[in-house]
Amino acid sequence: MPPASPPPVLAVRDIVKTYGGVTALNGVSLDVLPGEVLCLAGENGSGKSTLIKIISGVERPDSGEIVIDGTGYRSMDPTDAIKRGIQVIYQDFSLFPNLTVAENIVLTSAVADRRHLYSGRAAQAAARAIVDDLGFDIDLDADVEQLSVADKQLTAICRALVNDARVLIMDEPTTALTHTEVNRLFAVVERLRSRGVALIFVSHKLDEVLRISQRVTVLRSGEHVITGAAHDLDPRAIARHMTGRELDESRQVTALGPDAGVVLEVERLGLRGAYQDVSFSLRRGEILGVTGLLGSGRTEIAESLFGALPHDTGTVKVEGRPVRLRSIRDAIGAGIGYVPEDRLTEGLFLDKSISDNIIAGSPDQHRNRGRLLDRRAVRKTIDGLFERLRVKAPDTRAPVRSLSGGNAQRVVLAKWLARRPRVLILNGPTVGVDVGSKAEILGILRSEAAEGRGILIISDDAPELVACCHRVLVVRHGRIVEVLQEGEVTVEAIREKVAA
Amino acid sequence: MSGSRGLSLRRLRGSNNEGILAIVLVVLVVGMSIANPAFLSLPTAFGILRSSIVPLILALGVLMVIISGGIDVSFAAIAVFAAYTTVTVFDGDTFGLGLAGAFVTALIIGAVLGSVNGFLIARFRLPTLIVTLGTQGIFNGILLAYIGSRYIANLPDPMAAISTTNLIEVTTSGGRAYLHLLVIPAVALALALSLVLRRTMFGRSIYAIGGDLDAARRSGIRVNRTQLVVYVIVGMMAAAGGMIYMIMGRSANPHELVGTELDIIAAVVLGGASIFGGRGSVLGTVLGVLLIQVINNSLTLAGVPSAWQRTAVGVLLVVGVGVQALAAARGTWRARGRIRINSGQEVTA
Amino acid sequence: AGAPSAASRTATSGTTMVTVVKVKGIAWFDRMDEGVKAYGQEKGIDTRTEGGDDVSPEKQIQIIQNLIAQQPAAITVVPNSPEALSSVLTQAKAKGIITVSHEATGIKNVDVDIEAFDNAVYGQKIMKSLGDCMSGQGEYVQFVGGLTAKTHMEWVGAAHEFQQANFPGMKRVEDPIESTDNETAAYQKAKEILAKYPNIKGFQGSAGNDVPGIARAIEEAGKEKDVCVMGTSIPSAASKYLATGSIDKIFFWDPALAGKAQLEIARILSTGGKIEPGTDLGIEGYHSLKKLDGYDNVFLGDASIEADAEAAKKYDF
Amino acid sequence: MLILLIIAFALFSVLNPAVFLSTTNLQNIALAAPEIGVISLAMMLAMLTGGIDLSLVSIANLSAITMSTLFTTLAAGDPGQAEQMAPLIVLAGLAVGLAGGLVNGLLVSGLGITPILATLGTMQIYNGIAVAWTGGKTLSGSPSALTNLGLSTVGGIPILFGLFAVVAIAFGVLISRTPLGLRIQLLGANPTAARYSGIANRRILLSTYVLTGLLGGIAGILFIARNPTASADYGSSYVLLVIVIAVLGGTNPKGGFASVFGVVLATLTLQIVSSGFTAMRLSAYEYAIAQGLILLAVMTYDEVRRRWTKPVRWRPARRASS
Ligand SMILES: Nc1ncnc2c1ncn2[C@@H]1O[C@H](COP(=O)(O)OP(=O)(O)OP(=O)(O)O)[C@@H](O)[C@H]1O
Ligand SMILES: Nc1ncnc2c1ncn2[C@@H]1O[C@H](COP(=O)(O)OP(=O)(O)OP(=O)(O)O)[C@@H](O)[C@H]1O
Ligand SMILES: [Mg+2]
Ligand SMILES: [Mg+2]
Repeated sequence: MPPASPPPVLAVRDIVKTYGGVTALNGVSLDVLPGEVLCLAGENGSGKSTLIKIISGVERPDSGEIVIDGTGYRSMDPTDAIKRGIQVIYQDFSLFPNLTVAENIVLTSAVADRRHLYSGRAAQAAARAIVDDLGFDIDLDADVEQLSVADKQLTAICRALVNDARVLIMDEPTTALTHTEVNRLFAVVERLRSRGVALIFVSHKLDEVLRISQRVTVLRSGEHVITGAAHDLDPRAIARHMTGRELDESRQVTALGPDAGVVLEVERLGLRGAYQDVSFSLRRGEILGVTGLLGSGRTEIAESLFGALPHDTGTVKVEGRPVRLRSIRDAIGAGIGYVPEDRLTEGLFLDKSISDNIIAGSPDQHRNRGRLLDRRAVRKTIDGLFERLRVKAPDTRAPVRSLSGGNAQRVVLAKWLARRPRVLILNGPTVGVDVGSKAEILGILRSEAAEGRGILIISDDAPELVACCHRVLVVRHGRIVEVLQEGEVTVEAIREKVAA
Repeated sequence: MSGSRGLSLRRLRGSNNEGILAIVLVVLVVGMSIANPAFLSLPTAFGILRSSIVPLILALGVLMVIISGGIDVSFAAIAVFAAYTTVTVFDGDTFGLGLAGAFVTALIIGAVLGSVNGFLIARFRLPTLIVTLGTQGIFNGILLAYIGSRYIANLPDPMAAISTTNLIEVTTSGGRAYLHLLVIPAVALALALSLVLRRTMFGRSIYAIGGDLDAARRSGIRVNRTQLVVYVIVGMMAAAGGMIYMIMGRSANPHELVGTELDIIAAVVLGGASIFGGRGSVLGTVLGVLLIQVINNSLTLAGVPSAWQRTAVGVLLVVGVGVQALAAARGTWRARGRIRINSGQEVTA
Repeated sequence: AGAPSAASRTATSGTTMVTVVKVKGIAWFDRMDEGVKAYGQEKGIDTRTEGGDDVSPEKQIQIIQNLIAQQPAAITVVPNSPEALSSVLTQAKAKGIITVSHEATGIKNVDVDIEAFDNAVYGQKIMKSLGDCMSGQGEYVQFVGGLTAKTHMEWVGAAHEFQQANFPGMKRVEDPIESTDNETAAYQKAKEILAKYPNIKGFQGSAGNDVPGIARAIEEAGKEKDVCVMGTSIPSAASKYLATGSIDKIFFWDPALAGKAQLEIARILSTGGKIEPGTDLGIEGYHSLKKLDGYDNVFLGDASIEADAEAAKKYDF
Repeated sequence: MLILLIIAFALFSVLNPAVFLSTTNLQNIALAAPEIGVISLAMMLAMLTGGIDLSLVSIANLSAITMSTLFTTLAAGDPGQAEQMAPLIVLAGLAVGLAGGLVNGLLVSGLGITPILATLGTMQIYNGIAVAWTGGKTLSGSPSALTNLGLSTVGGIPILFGLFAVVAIAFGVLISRTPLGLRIQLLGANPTAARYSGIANRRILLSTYVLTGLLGGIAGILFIARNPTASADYGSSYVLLVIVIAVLGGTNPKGGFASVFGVVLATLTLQIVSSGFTAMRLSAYEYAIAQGLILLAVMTYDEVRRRWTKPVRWRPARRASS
């Protein structure tokens, strides 16, 4: 570090944190300078969120120290942290589902200011100011529980920025955002940086990381691996530091045989106010990508196909037979599976064990002749998937709540693989998943497709779509406006069509 | 994007379905009046208001707890404990402290008992149902085993003095109508709580804690302290309710009130508060209490034979809640269906 | 509560008699407890009362079952639901425990049921006073603690029949109304009745809390003079309203004496004696027992008391 | 819970062995436990879905009243035949339980009424029907087969206790070994995720309340077997007691976790403490205090222990098991 650089606003020294038997952090040290973005990279479960929670006072470290402006603390307390100007965008947002967007945005700062009175009108004004400043579009009066994941994320961002933070920590703030919102966020980050705010940024999208940060710190299994200047690194290098091996992110798509039949056929599907005239077909063994902007209607199409939302017009055929999709059970009966967008509330039973989560979708497939659960078959399925998906957990009895994001995502995937659906729809299958795991998950999807399933991936992540999709549909204003065929699937093409 | 009509409908329904509840209440009152015109009279109206005083005060306390994501089944035990103990101590106004002294004593007792709940809940993070089930038995047991279990026919003088004081007395064709003085504290409490819940950070913190406890901790809300304060206040409100109950009943019976917890909780939930926390309003609670009191206190008037009154109360309760539940279900359905295609249009940057 | 001193336990280790009451801690059964304790002192027997913390048949069953294991000489009981106890009392008898009941006409499997009076006569007596007070004219209603309370239903039933036979000018305008033995509930029901029947002239109460609650409603309506209120209650609960005339008369019997009578019967039976028509228990109101027709184990005393404001002052319970 | 049971048992055995350890007393414990235990299991099941069922006792009474009335009516014609019809009478009692549960289930799953309100309402409805039906009187009369069942013992163990054991084992299997049981647990843990996993929430909720109703019916049979009478207001003190037992037995009131074994142990523990208190000549009020203290102590201990042990193995006591 050049001697001229200002002293760090925030530093942590030799932080150790264990959860029972699991060591989440093992002697991690780092520091953040004013006016820089420090990126924290690492595989799922490497301890990034834990470190952040320790800095923000949500968790206490077993040992080590947190230094703010030169003063050392054994542990923090959320109020103290906020008072010292540390703001956090948590990975799970930490929003209040029962309060409005406006209130969510202002509440934390009002608490930190030790306010006693609360005024709805003032809250509205303050929230409006920050939302407009960021150029987001959110309904301030909506209850947060009714928002899409993306809107929740935008709300969480607004909340962190409504105060004048000195240190802003963002734990995967862009998982649900598309290119446009990410760009807006990054513009704000630049502005803050120029004002001397120190930022810690966590993301699994390595190209984002390199675009925004000045320095990168890599963690592996709770240990500090390296801290280096961003311009000295490239995605491959970071991935290598994270995983300890070389990763291949290139396009790997197996050619479909001419005899691969159509497994899902959607014709002129429509839902008023959401999407119209959606037609496409999916062949056995095919991986079809769907992309578009936030609110373009992709999620609604997927949810209609899964029976979670109704549809007004159109027909759906599975293996050539028309199916009625009036409920989720209809869809599952027809052989359609769905990995939802919001895994925390829609995908997982957080307090239940990994086993229970895996078997949740397919108890009927595991019955013995006495109509009881066949313990041996259940075990076999669970252990098989646990191994195959390489879920990082002490054992299958651990509650899913104790897993990191990427591992939790594997559990959701395992639930559906246990059911062996004909068509598997995945909404953001690798959101918040590290590069190593992402490669593995895509590998799993490829092999599932190879077994004759049709797979539909909804994603904002262009490289990911390129890596595994035969074709990509682009949705805009609720219509399919473009179909990128085999040869046309490139990152540039996708970005261009989405933004057009 | 949704039209202004949709918005005004939403307003009308209220954030916790208060509108629907008000309609149910009106329908019930109209129905009762048709069944017996004598129902629609000032004495009846005042009578129902009077009978709502104590349930309302207790319900307001329960509302706070429910919003904060908990449930309290010990408040009735606290109410009786505080009021009966006060009556025992003040027998004949030994200390000459007067009514205010008696109330202060009761409130202190209520606060102490409430703090036991609050402490256990905040410190050990135990489920509130469990804590209050436990303390309910303990408080009530201590009262009856060690403080007294006998009916006291004559209240201390200062309390007895306001037993028969009325705020309004009107003579109508249907008989004399009285509005008891003690509606004032009930109304005042309702207004105060409504302000606290909507206009203070303490109130908003209660909603926040009920919405997501962890998020509340992370945003710096002092969750433990807030919870403790909530249970202390609930203890004090219960104590006040117990005192008013005994004053209006002109006697102190330690066996009463306990056992009516569920009816009070039902009124609060009927008023739109969510059992899971984070939602509820004073207005809804007031309507819920009134609805239950109308049901309980007009069946004889409406001509329901006494053998069938228990059933009738149950049926009316189920119908009332059913209408609410259906309206709420339609509400969320609409909210789900209210899909905007927004950002697509304004992405130009 | 209820634990005797160590001295008395050793002195009378042979004979223990337990009285199981409907509920512990209310004035009525505290008074019975006084009688039970006094009786134990007099006779040198280990006596005590047991009871649940609320009025429920299942708790009495539980208590009696637990008592059987302790092998007392006798169990006397004031049941919440006579029928519900029949099987547990059979078990007690099978273990050689003497069983006596009170306020439980028709109960099976007890050696003797002792009633302070004939329920029908008691009901008639109340109605006679009510009818006289109303000059045999006008509308009236009856309250019961619970529609499931057997004795209350017998009292109001007999009273109603008596009224139809003797006071044709009177009219019962509602079926018996349930107060759940809660004063506030009785008060609210009474207010409803006053609104529904502006010309109501009489109320008959059954549970101890009925007439005080009714009286409160009457006082508020300023109808102390126009309406007759009579029924079972205890002096301490009713005195305030007797004084203002909002209750006209109360009816009751002394639970202390009833407690003694139960124990005396148990003692007689345990010493091989017999209870017959005419037996004198040596207790006021139980000097010459009558046998109730149609039952083989029910004996009646003549212990009912009626009291107006003056008379009620003599009692301290 | 097991430890507590043993402690309670040992304590009273030492304090008053003559009374507490007598065969009669132990048999009494075994005789009183089944009816409370069965209702507690039903409460546990409702709480497993995050709900509650306050109408259980009313259902049990209604079922007992049905059986008693049927028997008395038949016996008025031909007593011998009425005795022979005993199995049918029992089935009728169970059917009433099922019907009561079905109504609850429809209100909760169909109309979406919060369980506490729905069952508070139906509690009053069922109880009111029972009052109106019996005119408030206690009915006596039941098939002697049932009464004998209540009186007889096998190897010193009352048959009713055996019946309770059978019901408990059946429910243990149901919850931890059947698809329905798994779905009930998952639904309680997270209804939204359950929906997205293809669980028919409404149907499962309906089944749950039908099952609790069935258990209510079984409790009605136990009522009438123990005492050949039926009334509208028997057992009202059980309503809160069974909630205490359910949570003491490790049921999470928010749903998702419960243990049949825990609930059985909790039932026995409270019975033992209750009879121990009577043996010690302590009053019912003191017992109420003790019950509250036990509840708080056990829960606090659980919580503290949970915080000090490995979080990943967290809540083993609350996992469903038979
Ligand atoms: N409450 C908890 N109980 C037990 N283990 C936990 C808990 N929270 C985190 N862990 C463990 O600590 C480790 C670090 O988790 P952390 O959430 O910090 O990972 P992360 O780097 O943020 O991963 P991701 O990229 O998936 O968000 C993981 O192994 C996780 O299983
Ligand atoms: N209940 C609601 N109330 C108000 N606005 C809503 C509601 N539900 C959705 N929206 C709005 O509709 C838009 C569409 O959200 P949706 O989740 O359907 O997007 P999407 O097409 O799936 O795109 P993506 O998957 O990228 O999020 C969101 O921007 C959100 O603001
Ligand atoms: Mg993380
Ligand atoms: Mg979406």
